[in-house]
Amino acid sequence: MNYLVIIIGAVLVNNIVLMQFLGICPFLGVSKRLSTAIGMTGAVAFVMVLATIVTYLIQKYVLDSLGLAFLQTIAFILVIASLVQLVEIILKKVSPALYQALGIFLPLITTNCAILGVAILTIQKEFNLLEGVVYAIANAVGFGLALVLFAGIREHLDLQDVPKGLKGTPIALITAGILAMAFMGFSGLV
Amino acid sequence: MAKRESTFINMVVTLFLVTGIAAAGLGFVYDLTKGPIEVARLKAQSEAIKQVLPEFDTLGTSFKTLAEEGGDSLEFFPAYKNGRLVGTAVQTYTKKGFNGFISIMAGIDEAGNFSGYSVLEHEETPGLGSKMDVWFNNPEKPKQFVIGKNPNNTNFTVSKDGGDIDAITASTISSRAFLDALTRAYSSYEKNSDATSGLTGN
Amino acid sequence: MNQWKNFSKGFIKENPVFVLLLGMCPTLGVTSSAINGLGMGLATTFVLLMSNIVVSLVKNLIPEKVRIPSFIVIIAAFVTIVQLAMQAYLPSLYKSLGLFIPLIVVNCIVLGRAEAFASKNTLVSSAIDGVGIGLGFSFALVLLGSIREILGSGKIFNITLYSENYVTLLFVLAPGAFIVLGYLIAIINRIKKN
Amino acid sequence: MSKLLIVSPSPHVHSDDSTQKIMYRVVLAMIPALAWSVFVFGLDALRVTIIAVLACLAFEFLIQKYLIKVKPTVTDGSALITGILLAFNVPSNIPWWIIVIGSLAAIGIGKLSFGGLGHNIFNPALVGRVFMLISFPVQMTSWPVNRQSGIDAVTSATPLGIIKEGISNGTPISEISQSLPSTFELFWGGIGGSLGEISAVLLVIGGLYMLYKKVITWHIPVSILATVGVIAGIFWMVNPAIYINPLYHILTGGLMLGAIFMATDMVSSPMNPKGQVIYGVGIGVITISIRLFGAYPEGISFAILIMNAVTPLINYYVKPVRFGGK
Amino acid sequence: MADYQDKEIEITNFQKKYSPGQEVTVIFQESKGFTALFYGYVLPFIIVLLTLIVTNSVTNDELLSGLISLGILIPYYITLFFFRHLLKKVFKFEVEETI
Amino acid sequence: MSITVIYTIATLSVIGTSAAVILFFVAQKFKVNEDPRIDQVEEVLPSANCGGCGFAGCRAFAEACVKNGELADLYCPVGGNETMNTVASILGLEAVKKDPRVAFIRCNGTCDHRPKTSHFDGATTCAIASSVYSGESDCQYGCLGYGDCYDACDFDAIDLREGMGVPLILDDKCVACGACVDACPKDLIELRKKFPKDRKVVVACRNEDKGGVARKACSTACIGCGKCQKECKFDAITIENNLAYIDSDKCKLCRKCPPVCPTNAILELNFPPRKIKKEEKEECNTAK
Amino acid sequence: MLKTFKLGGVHPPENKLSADKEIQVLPLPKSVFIPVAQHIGAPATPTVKRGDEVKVGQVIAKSSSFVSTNIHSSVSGKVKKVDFSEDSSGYPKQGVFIDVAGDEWIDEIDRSEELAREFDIDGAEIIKKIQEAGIVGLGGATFPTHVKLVPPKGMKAEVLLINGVECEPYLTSDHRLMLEKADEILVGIQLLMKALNVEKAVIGIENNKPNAIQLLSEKTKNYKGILVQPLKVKYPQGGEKQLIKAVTGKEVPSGGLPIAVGAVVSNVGTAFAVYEAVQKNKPLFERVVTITGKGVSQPSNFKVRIGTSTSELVESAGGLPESTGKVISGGPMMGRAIASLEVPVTKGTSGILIMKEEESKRKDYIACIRCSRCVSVCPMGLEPYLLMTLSQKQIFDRAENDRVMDCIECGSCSYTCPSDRPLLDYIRFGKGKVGQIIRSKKK
Ligand SMILES: Cc1cc2nc3c(=O)[nH]c(=O)nc-3n(C[C@H](O)[C@H](O)[C@H](O)COP(=O)(O)O)c2cc1C
Ligand SMILES: Cc1cc2nc3c(=O)[nH]c(=O)nc-3n(C[C@H](O)[C@H](O)[C@H](O)COP(=O)(O)O)c2cc1C
Ligand SMILES: Cc1cc2nc3c(=O)[nH]c(=O)nc-3n(C[C@H](O)[C@H](O)[C@H](O)COP(=O)(O)O)c2cc1C
Ligand SMILES: Cc1cc2nc3c(=O)[nH]c(=O)nc-3n(C[C@H](O)[C@H](O)[C@H](O)CO)c2cc1C
Ligand code: SF4
Ligand code: SF4
Ligand code: SF4
Ligand code: SF4
Ligand code: FES
Repeated sequence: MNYLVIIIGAVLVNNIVLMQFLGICPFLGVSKRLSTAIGMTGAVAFVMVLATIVTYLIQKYVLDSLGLAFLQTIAFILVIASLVQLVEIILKKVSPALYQALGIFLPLITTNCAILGVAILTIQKEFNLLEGVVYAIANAVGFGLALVLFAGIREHLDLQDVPKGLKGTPIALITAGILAMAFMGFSGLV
Repeated sequence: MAKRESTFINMVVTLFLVTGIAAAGLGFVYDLTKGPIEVARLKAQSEAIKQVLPEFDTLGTSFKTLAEEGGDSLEFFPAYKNGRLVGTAVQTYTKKGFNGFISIMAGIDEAGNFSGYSVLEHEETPGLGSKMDVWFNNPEKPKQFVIGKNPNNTNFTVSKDGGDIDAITASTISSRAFLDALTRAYSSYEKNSDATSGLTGN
Repeated sequence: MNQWKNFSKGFIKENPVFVLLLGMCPTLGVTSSAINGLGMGLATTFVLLMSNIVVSLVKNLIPEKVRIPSFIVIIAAFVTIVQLAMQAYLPSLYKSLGLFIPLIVVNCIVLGRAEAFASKNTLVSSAIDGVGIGLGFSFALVLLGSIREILGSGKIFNITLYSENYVTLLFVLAPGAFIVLGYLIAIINRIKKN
Repeated sequence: MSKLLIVSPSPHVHSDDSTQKIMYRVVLAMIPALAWSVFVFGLDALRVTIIAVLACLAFEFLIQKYLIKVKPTVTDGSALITGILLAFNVPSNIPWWIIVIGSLAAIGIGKLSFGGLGHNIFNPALVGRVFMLISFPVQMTSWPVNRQSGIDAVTSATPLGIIKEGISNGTPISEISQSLPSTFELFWGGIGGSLGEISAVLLVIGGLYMLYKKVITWHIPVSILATVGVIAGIFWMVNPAIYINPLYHILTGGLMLGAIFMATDMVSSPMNPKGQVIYGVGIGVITISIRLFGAYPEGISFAILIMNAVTPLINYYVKPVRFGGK
Repeated sequence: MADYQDKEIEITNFQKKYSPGQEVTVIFQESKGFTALFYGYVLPFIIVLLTLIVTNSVTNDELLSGLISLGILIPYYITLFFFRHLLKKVFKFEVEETI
Repeated sequence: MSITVIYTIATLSVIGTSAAVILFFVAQKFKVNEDPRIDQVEEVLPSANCGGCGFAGCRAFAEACVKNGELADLYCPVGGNETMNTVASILGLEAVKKDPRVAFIRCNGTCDHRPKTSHFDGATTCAIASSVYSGESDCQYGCLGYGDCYDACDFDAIDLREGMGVPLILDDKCVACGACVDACPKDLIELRKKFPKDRKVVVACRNEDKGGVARKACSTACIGCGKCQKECKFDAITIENNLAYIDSDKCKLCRKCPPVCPTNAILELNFPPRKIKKEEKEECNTAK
Repeated sequence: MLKTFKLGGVHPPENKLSADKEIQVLPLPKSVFIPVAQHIGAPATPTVKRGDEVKVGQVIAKSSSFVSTNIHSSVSGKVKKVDFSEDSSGYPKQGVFIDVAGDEWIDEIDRSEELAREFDIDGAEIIKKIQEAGIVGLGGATFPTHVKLVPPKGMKAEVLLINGVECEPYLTSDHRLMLEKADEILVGIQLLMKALNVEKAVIGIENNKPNAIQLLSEKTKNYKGILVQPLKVKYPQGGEKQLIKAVTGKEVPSGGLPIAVGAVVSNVGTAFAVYEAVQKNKPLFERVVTITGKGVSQPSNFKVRIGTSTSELVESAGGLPESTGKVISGGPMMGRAIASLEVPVTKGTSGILIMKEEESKRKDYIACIRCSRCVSVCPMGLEPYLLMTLSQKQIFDRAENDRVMDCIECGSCSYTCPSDRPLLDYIRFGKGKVGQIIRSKKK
């Protein structure tokens, strides 16, 4: 039940993009095509889970035990940056074909505040490891949900006569606003 | 100055140095701010306590106790004036808010009535639930004023549910949560009243 | 380069929020009031200024290939400093900005500036660039924060303008952030065109 | 021969149906429910409707003419529908300025920002309604009592509000239901609520008229009602003490209004029957989840908006049955 | 005249037009892309998750289970490495412009 | 120094250094596959992404320039010689010089010259109209006037001249990308050599019908009579299928041919006014 | 039992004004213009030159490849010139101008009216005769019939479908032909069956022609293997794929030919032409044309020599009404509007429709309101609203994926759209472009 609360909370009620405002840059940047949105979601989910595990361990077994909690930001970002690049190298060495198909998403992820944000939130919310991982997955799903919905909307909008001044980012933001409005209906669901 | 070559050694050394220096700087700043941060934290706490209790001069040692129905612990701060207990501040909470967790510092005077409260932490909607910091603190509206009342002489539920307190307009949920937190504080207080009254200043 | 131009470009022409569309998360996340916007903006400006200075100082000492990680470390260090300082001296602002302070690290503006500008330019112009861009960012946040605060809580910088009974609550909530920013960008685009 | 021959690609004939006709048929279908609300809430209902309609038409005209600078299309009837439906979704005692703000949100944000008729993703009236609901929760959730059942001008909660209230207090349904109107009252409209949601039977009549005139198809309304009914039914059978019966869910809270008039808005709903059923089921599931577990007593508005957002995806992946298979 | 239409619409060029400021991104062909996604992220993701759940419930030690579940990726990618020639054939990627 | 500081340095340095080791490998791969000159070349290109060079956007063209090793067949019409010289200097290659070009619509069948004989009522694009029939006039070669070329032009270089029947190309804005050439279903648009002050002498007609038929359809149609050809001293004029064509690379702007054309099909544009035959010239000079 | 096809379809007003008008013979024109390309495939090559004397039925242009046919003179007289002139495509096409003098037929033609029911001739010879007679599909597509009769390798025809649907509003030429030449058509069908080597033929007729259904049902009793299938009225039932679906229940796969489901479809007019060619040695040089329209004083059905100009036809029907806005070669759903009355009747001309001015003007279109009516009426299960936008925005790869090439250009979508959007205009454009792309890819 606890996990269900975490999942519904992160996916619907406090959707990471629409309610928490994390990962807006890729949300606006990578949502132009459905296929890229799906690819990005996969990559984010994978990296988010790995990052949460690693940062959790570092926080608990290194920073906390040494009384260095204030190093959280710098340690996490270092870990995440190298983790992403590690995945990148591995993927490249293991299968160049895979790398070419998916690698483009990885650099985008390093500067994605959703990953760092979730890592920090996991600590702030005092989850244990498994809860933290579930939380990370749920957030990735929430991110993916928003991204895929949005990609669909934008592919549709490309075919519509949006007024000139509002084309592109403005209408994307307005759409996101209405979507956020709709998602507020989920408040209190957990 | 020529750029450094990107040899392996160079890179490792550079990064080692960069992180080292950064770490040194950080450690230094941390040492510098450690004090003020603690001070700020305590100040915020004592300000909240001051706000909710009648005048006092000393704060007794705080202690924690488990809440009635289990869950997280509540923290008690007995306050004394001239060595006499004048009230206890209770840091209480509820999870029934519109957006979940709410943390409140509630003051209970020696007569067992609420002497004040201060909302420490909440995620209620601005303009709705967030109004609770003033709503229940308004002497002009006796039906929503909680000061001077206690759950023993007043029904601490919203009037809609048959209680004595009027809920914030359009924020019944937050109001219930608020009263829930106060009730929790009070019941724990009653249970621990021996402990509080037994203690003396310093 | 003309230093004034270098400084002022961040306000409209190269405004990181309205034009470059960078750092959207804090922009949307903290602007429920003007004061929060200002706080976040200034914190970011500080980090930008300091990291630009340091980066342009050490740019020649750092081998090409560890440039980015080194920059990240430098930036993260300054962010942590801001974090600690705020916690110590502005605890209430720190509380309301919450998660977004540590996230300055990943704010693309900061790294982008270090990469694109400071690592190629002199100390003085890097510093000016940092402040200019930072203030442009702050300007955007304050503008957005003000609009949202005026519409959504009837106040500006906590000064009440009209009765709370007439506020349009939506604007201080999440959807309001998106919607106001959307229209703001459209307006700025039009201004820029003319 | 004096005149020039006209040349155009085929086909050279056209059915005499037009978008305008479709829109006015919808308006016609809403008249019974509107009349009833005027009867029930008095001139207040009329006042609200007129303000909403005028505001919608005015905003449509002004924005198109002066901001977007295109030929205004106020006469096509769609803004008229938006206005009426906006009015249907608010209590009759709402202050005029809130309706005007709601109309601006509906027409300005929900419709014209996307390019006007046909280009919007979300149902404009619902954008307006949810905008108002979130912005002015106090005014949007206090309803005058239905004149038919007694005293004038006292605010009362809607049946769903009462249920939600009661259940969150732990009162069993059997007790709550004493303060609830009967199912039959719900059906003919003897209850309080927003203008357009009170009489299920008149809404159904409007819906049948639209079905007959082929303005809508059955897929969306039926799949919504069926989904809500089935899920509510399951919960009710499992624990009737805390879940009210499915008929109650179907007849209350604007579900009829939403299912018949708002979810069927063709601009923002899927393009083929398969997609429409998916859409309807989605709305049903979200509505009932919000009703049973969420903070809001009713959820159809949010549900429709969310499924509006899913509609492009449905259209992208759910294709009509093709001739020649695959 | 029925359905025969003169199809010689005189158009010489049907290359897509590229408008100014248009971005160009790499798109993978959908079906193949999804296979790539599966082997690259989804499968390892599932493996990590399963390992974590299993080891955590067996050992009840977060440090250990965390490390093991991260470590499981090493054999996974080694396996993938051995099958890389198979993967090579499956993926192709192309450059397309975004609209 | 307090213990915290020491811990801090130790922890961070360990993390940082291990990051460095990892990043070393990353860094190695980063630079290999992209030639930095591609970026440089792309930077000097006009970023119009119009495809006028024959590549899918400026970056593709930049790649081609870098990879090709010579610039013989590569030319950016938008940037022109100047840009190509800069590109050449970046790559240390030789740029080919090309005469600047400008688009021209070879039809002068404005409403007053070409009587309308039917009325088109379909979707107003040239491609669709031309798929239905040859057009609203009896000239099956002439401009349809619905502006597919206008829609194709990214540089606002085409003025539709609502009501005139034939659009006008604005020479100062046209960059000769050729998008309109491809868009015109009637194949009317030609990229011609750009002369100083945008002067040009050109047969503004594509009608290949015999004289009588052509003349009946349009009062200013070329009837292929051959008089201009005899007049031209530079062999710039050829006649094929009852239609004269002036090769802009050979034309010397001597202005001998326009006066002899019996139908005024040859336009001389942007010249100072002639002394003689003044009124006639103004009439057929459609450019300002 | 009435059958019909499943997906989509519309019911435009039928307006069969000339349904009870007997077929009249149009007086000989003074001159004709006979285009050399009256069929799908390569144009024929003219074999006569200016000044040559020709007789009715004489070959004046020879087919140049297999998918092509001969063109015969429809009149006797002198060749005036071989030149270009506008045909119903709206573009000038090559053809032979003949000044009519007398009415002298070549000798091979049997001009008697008598029914020649018996035949003793093998399939290959039938096909050869059809080819020589220049027979093309008279249902409108003008596909050379002999090509259809030779199924591609590995495929076998199982059933011959005869298209007597005539679902286009206004047109009645097939209807009249069925009433007046029922036996001849049935013999023609038997010939086609023999050529195809099939045992079964079905004539599909819509229910709005009860007299034709009754007459043919009656007569088929005397002919083995031929059935009449009454069909529910629904446009575009006459479409080959829809007819096959309605009658046999099988769907021709996307991009496939009817033969893929073992069917071959021919128009009733074609069957009649086959009869005449095989039994009477008469090449295809005349056909039945309906001339109709609300303003036309005498809507009629004429037997017309190929090459006669539209204006002569119009004159015989009472002249061009003052109110004329549009003249259409074919029916209102699929016909081509013509810009000049000089356009000649060709093998594919099934009717001339004259529309009043107020009927002819299109309304200004507005945005798509996504009512999905176009989707629900499309007989091919396409999404016209989407295909139009994709074509308009030139996103041809998506248009191809969404099967723009399947569109049969029936016009049901444009007909039905409440926003008056020119759906088919753009879809046709997109189809053209996608076709080019596909072809260039193949190369
Ligand atoms: C955007 C939004 C935020 C809300 N936030 C709160 C809140 O923080 N606290 C609360 O009690 N109700 C909140 N509500 C109101 C509830 O949804 C509901 O109207 C209320 O709890 C019950 O109404 P009542 O108080 O008039 O009985 C909010 C409503 C909206 C639209
Ligand atoms: C290239 C091509 C090849 C064809 N080959 C055959 C064939 O082998 N057998 C056949 O029965 N029809 C063949 N057809 C004819 C078509 O199936 C169809 O009958 C013709 O296009 C006219 O039908 P419609 O008027 O319904 O479009 C062919 C058509 C084309 C365009
Ligand atoms: C939409 C549509 C409607 C058609 N309607 C008819 C019709 O009513 N009668 C007919 O004979 N052919 C009609 N055709 C042509 C048939 O598809 C097919 O080409 C013809 O029946 C084949 O016979 P033919 O080759 O003998 O002409 C129609 C085609 C289409 C695409
Ligand atoms: C059956 C039907 C239902 C409609 N429902 C709505 C509605 O719920 N809200 C609305 O704003 N407009 C509605 N309209 C009008 C119109 O479609 C709408 O304003 C468009 O979304 C504007 O682009 C409806 C129209 C029809 C035909
Ligand atoms: S007029 Fe033609 S060639 Fe000139 S810029 Fe425009 S599209 Fe390109
Ligand atoms: S020049 Fe060509 S494309 Fe331009 S309007 Fe004329 S016909 Fe159309
Ligand atoms: S014209 Fe094409 S798209 Fe339109 S209904 Fe007919 S088959 Fe469908
Ligand atoms: S019929 Fe017209 S309005 Fe309806 S969906 Fe199709 S194109 Fe749109
Ligand atoms: S600031 Fe760019 S993703 Fe958050």
